[in-house]
Amino acid sequence: MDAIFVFEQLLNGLGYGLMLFLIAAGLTLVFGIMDTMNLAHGSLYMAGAYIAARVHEASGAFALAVLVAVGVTVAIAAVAEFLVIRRLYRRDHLVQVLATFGIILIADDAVKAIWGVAPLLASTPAALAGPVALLEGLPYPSYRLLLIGAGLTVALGLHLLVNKTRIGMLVRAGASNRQMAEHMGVRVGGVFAFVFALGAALAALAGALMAPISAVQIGMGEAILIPALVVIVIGGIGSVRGAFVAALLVGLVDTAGRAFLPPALRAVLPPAVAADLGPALAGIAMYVLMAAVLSLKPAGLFPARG
Amino acid sequence: MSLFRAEGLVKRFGGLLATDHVSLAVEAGEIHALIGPNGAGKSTLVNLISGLLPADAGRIVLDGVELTALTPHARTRAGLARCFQISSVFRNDSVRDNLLLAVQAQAGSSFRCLSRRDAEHALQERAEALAQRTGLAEVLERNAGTLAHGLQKRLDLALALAARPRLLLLDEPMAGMGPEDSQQMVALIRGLAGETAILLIEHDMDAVFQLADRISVLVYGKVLTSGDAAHIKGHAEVQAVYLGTEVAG
Amino acid sequence: ADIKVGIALDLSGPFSALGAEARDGFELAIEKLGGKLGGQPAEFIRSDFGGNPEQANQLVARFLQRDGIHFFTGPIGSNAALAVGPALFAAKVPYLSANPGPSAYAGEKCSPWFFAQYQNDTYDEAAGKVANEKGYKNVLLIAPNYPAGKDHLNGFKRLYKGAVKDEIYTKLGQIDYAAEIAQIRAAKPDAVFFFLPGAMGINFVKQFVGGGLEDIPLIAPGFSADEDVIQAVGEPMLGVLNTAHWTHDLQNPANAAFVSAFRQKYAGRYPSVYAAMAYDTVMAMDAAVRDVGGRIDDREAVLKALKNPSFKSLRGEFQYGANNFPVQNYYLREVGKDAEGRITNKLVGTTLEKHQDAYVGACRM
Amino acid sequence: MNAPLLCCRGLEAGYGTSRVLFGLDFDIRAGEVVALLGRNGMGKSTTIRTIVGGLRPQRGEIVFEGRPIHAERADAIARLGVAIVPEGRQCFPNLTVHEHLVAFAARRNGVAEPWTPARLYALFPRLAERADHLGNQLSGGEQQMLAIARALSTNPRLLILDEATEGLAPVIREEIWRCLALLKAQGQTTLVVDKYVERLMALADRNLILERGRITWQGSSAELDARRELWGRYLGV
Amino acid sequence: MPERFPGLARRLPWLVLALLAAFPLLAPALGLEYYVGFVRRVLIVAIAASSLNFILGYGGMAALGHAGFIGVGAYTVVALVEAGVSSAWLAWGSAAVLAGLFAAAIGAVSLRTRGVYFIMITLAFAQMLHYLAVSLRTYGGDDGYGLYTPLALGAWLDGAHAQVFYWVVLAIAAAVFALFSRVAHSRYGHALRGVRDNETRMVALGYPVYRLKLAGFVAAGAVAGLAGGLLASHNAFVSPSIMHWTQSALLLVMVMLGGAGRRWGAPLGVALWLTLEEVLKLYTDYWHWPLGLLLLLVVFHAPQGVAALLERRAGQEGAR
Ligand SMILES: Nc1ncnc2c1ncn2[C@@H]1O[C@H](COP(=O)(O)OP(=O)(O)OP(=O)(O)O)[C@@H](O)[C@H]1O
Ligand SMILES: Nc1ncnc2c1ncn2[C@@H]1O[C@H](COP(=O)(O)OP(=O)(O)OP(=O)(O)O)[C@@H](O)[C@H]1O
Ligand SMILES: [Mg+2]
Ligand SMILES: [Mg+2]
Repeated sequence: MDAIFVFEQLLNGLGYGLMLFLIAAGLTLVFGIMDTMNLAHGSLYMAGAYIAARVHEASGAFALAVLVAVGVTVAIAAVAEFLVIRRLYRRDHLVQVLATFGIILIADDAVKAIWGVAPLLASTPAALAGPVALLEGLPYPSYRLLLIGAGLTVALGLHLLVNKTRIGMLVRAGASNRQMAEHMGVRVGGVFAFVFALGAALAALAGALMAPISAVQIGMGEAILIPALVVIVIGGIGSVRGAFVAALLVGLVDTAGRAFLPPALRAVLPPAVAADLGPALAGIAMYVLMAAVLSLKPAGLFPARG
Repeated sequence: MSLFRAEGLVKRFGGLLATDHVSLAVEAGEIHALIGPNGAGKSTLVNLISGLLPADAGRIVLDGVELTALTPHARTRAGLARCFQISSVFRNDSVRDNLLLAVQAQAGSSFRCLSRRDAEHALQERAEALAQRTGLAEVLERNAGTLAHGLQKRLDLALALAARPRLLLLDEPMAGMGPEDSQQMVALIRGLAGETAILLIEHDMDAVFQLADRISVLVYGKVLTSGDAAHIKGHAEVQAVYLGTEVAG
Repeated sequence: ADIKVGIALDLSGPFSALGAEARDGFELAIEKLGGKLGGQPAEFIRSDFGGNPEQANQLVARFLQRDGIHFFTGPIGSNAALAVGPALFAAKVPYLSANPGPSAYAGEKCSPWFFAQYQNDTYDEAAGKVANEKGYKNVLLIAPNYPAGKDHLNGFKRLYKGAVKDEIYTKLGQIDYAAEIAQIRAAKPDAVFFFLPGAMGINFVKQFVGGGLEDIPLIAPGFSADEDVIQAVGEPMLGVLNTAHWTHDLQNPANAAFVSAFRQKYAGRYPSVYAAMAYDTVMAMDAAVRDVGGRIDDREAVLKALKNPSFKSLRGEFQYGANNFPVQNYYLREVGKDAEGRITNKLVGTTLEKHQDAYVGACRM
Repeated sequence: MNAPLLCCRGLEAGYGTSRVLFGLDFDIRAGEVVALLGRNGMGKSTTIRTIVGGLRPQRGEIVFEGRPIHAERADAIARLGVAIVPEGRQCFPNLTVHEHLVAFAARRNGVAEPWTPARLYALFPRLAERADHLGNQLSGGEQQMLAIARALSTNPRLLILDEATEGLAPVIREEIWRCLALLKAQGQTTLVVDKYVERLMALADRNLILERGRITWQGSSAELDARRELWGRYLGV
Repeated sequence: MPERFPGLARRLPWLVLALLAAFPLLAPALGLEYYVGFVRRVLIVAIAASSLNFILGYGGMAALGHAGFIGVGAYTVVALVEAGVSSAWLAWGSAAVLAGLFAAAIGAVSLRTRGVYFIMITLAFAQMLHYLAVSLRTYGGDDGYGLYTPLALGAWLDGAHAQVFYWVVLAIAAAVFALFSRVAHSRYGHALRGVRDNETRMVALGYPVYRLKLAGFVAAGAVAGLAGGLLASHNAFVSPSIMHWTQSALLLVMVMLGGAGRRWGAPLGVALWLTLEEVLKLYTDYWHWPLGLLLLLVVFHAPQGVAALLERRAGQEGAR
């Protein structure tokens, strides 16, 4: 195991972490900051992926596909916000879970009716299809670099939006005490609608960008929902910085678990045991990490609310 | 020996030293007032004593028994009850249910799980007696959340009393009360003096001077001075940092 | 009374894409037979069970107790097959599998009432043979970390003669394969054999090629490189070698008719092995009913007819072994382009002839 | 004098089926400081809640600067220039002190010397020391200061204080009274509820006494001072 | 409780119980034999849901890992069968005990957190259990494990009637239900609700809050484990999918659909959801969205759940 290999795996870990952050970003905004548990975030992610895949396939233009996916998803989200979500902001988390679970059920059937159940073709834009050599002997998929860039950009943008802008303050105020925020003149309904749309845009962006390297199919939203929630919770709900750090941490732990744990165990344990234990541990690394973090810090790494 | 002693209590919030090696004693039967500017660390001190916040250093002793290592609920059982700065009651339950819950805690065995609690006459009687004492008898069946502020405060106090404390920690019991309610609360607290020692935090100086046997002044997490009302009123520094001109002798 | 067929479909849940393929196959066959079996009026009772074995169980109870079915078929997953088997066998209802052939049913827990189309490991065995034939000396194996994953890798190793470079077990439902791809690059194997069903396979192949490893040949059992996966991955699938007991360009009249009817009905799409098996299943029922002259209630006679099928299977000639698992040919397919430029599997040749599964010896029936 | 800034006519309000206010009629003129007095539970906070749109009146109307606002939403009323220091402070737990002071800041014409964070920090130096603390990391009194400063940051036309000196140390209380007097001098229209009747009287132009949801007396501070019997009867002093 | 309709309110549970008890005897005549099995499943799931309702509705603990305990119970039965045990009572009893032990360990860690953190940490533990089951080769891993011979209930019960298992399940369900209803009004039940409403205050009152919660969590885990054991027997099959996180979510959904913290919430929610699932699947492949719509309807028009809706109805009628 040479240095380059270790370095490559670290890079993979960071890359996966940033991917996770990209996926979790919209959820951080809506759930973390706005305090609204939207399980249907996964459905918006799915919508973004499906639309991008179809548009890309039809037009051949990836950037256009991403834009259309974001636009259409935001429009869908706006309708959902108007019909359902805005009545949920004031309700407790469990009720939000219930209602948005309902939306998932509806969304999955809708996608099935429109596109069928077979996974959709989503290809990598030709320009980014191959690897680039980062170092001598270290090719790296160029599309992943795009994802990493997107993850970093979104992280920075979100951090600034939430912590440095007035709208960020108004969202936080509205989320923690809506009535008082209204007494301070905040159009909480409008602010929330805007933020929800932004969250949907981020979900769609993540879906569109992840489509070329993952399966575009029904259920893809639910599959990423859990890791995204894990990231937010480990980081501490309400903290963009926390979500970012947690995403990198999960990415690194998960990747390291898969890359180094099985060989390490093989070195110290009998082969039969090691062969069973290694992958099993790697598989639950994310959950072990979360349980460990929460049992030491019950409100996550960067508790934002007291 | 004092009934209660806190020794060298320390609490840091990040860089802020909210409680700076505070030592304090409360004698049996005494009403000991704790005053000081906003943010001086009074509520923090009460939280440290009641165990809601873990102390960074220091120890507390009640009646010769060291409580430092006990969990908050165990401290209550050992005789240390408290009220809250913002009254903390069960808003969706009736006053009766609030009181029942409180007397039930004192009666022990909260794990009893097969007999109907509401059929336990002893509990009902104790709850009603408590309501009588604290002037809540008329509103027994009202929902606690709909009570007027003063009554909620009183309920908060009643809940603490149910534990039959040796030392009662009161964090601004008069807050938000009009003069009339304040007077009633003062009378109520004075009536308790015989059965429990009281550590009282209050910004209503009229009430403090009426009630307190001894007053300690906390400033920036440190005890500035301790003494009776006359001593405090005459203390120049206390006047400057806390009393101002409002209470001039 | 009508002949009743219970079809448990995977239209939601983990196997929904495959379930939909199977449904299309069933429908085409039912349409072709005009809704009859062996000329007798028949009722096909279909219901989704969401890919959940417990729900499959519930559904089968309904089929048996409420509907009184005469045949059962449908589930895609081995787990569902294993869950519903005992009730069906006890009720003496023939279960014609439209996909899974779990090793338990091939061996120890074999039953005269269960008819398989292949045994789960046979595809891998064929793939192992392909690796030998291609001269790969160092193959790296990758599969999800669960017993079925290990079974498939064992299947591969059964006939593969070269060295195993490494075995990588990934977690179920994994999204990111960068770490594994780095390991593969570092290991420099002659080829990679992967068993990653569904979304996992799609993710893996996309990222494998994106990672610049397209020079390392990929070998897979047929279900990891069937039409559903190919259509979802596109170009990166080109050149993937895979093995199955059937392919759409297999030359026989029944198959040619099936494929053209299927493509006509479903917008030019090529059928996958799931559609073909579903179609074959209904045809097998049809033949059995005809062979017993419609005396559907004579269970033993039906069983005998099923055991000696008289229909023309899409896969050509086959026979059932002692465990009701077929003895048949397995083919090598390679993902390529058809005349219209559509990416699809193409038949390369026969890998295993008249092959029987490895578990038949354990079956006492 | 000026036309009334705020005008309440026949205001009735309550919670659920229980009525708390029974037909309130009163005006607040621009530049005036009005004290709302009454014992606990008489409906002072309810009146305030109804004015700022936290509670829909069951009957009656509220007119602010000539436009009816009783059907408006709370945020719209706030943007018209009504700011409240609510009972119980209600600082935002996840906003820092400084954010409280900039997030809702509004400028309004006609305000000679608008409140800026700098001026507010000068008013409450304690808040400057805590500028980076979150709302829920403050002591009770600090929260109270913050609530006042937050209301002032909107440079309101009508400032409403519900027990704003509650929980404050005597020196700070003094400070608040001084500050309110200063605001009054600048022409700030204010509606105040407080338990320190004497201090309130010194400040207020007019006093309203609320008794079981009805205004039973109103008049100038001098008049109230003269009628001590009212104090015992309606104020519990 | 709708006291205004005292007669019916008191008699209704007995009526329902009698109907359920008689059902297997009537079913053959009505051609509803299949539904005996269906009702049996509803009852078993209702047992699990009741236990979740207990900690969620009364204790405010929103556990998203309850299916994990069902799984522990089911796999306990599997392990005992594999080891040669054939007594149902022993197997189910062990299922409850083992699940209770797991709940104690998991609860001890999880109960240090609150709110969403609690939801997520319970989910994490359930996921770990799920992955563990998936990788357990001895018990079939992902393929599951078939229980080919039914467990023995004891000499005279086994031969008595084909539906003895149904009655056993019914009796257990009724007992569990009665027990939870009773506990709700006991000292412990009141204390638990106090913790739900105002935990800080409960601490200050001198309640051992953590232990109170843990006790509830363990009891609920044990009952869920019992349900898991019964489910194993019911299906004659166990696979890791019974502890997939969506199963935990569904359990929460069913409880809230029925009405969390309501006496009748859990059984109503379970019966309604499973029946709809069963019926919708008969008619369409698109059977998810009507359920989704139902959830939205409940959230907006019966926020306290269907049970509350019915109680209100009953109350109104009584008043009329
Ligand atoms: N959780 C916390 N995190 C950070 N700082 C805190 C926290 N709680 C309190 N503080 C700070 O500690 C100091 C002491 O607060 P405390 O509440 O004890 O004051 P107090 O004396 O009760 O004041 P008041 O009379 O205004 O209620 C304050 O400056 C406050 O800002
Ligand atoms: N949210 C509520 N729900 C029901 N009743 C309420 C509510 N808030 C207040 N009340 C009742 O309305 C009446 C008036 O309350 P209000 O708070 O307006 O009185 P107040 O004059 O402000 O008294 P205080 O000095 O205690 O603040 C009281 O009897 C109170 O019990
Ligand atoms: Mg304080
Ligand atoms: Mg008030």
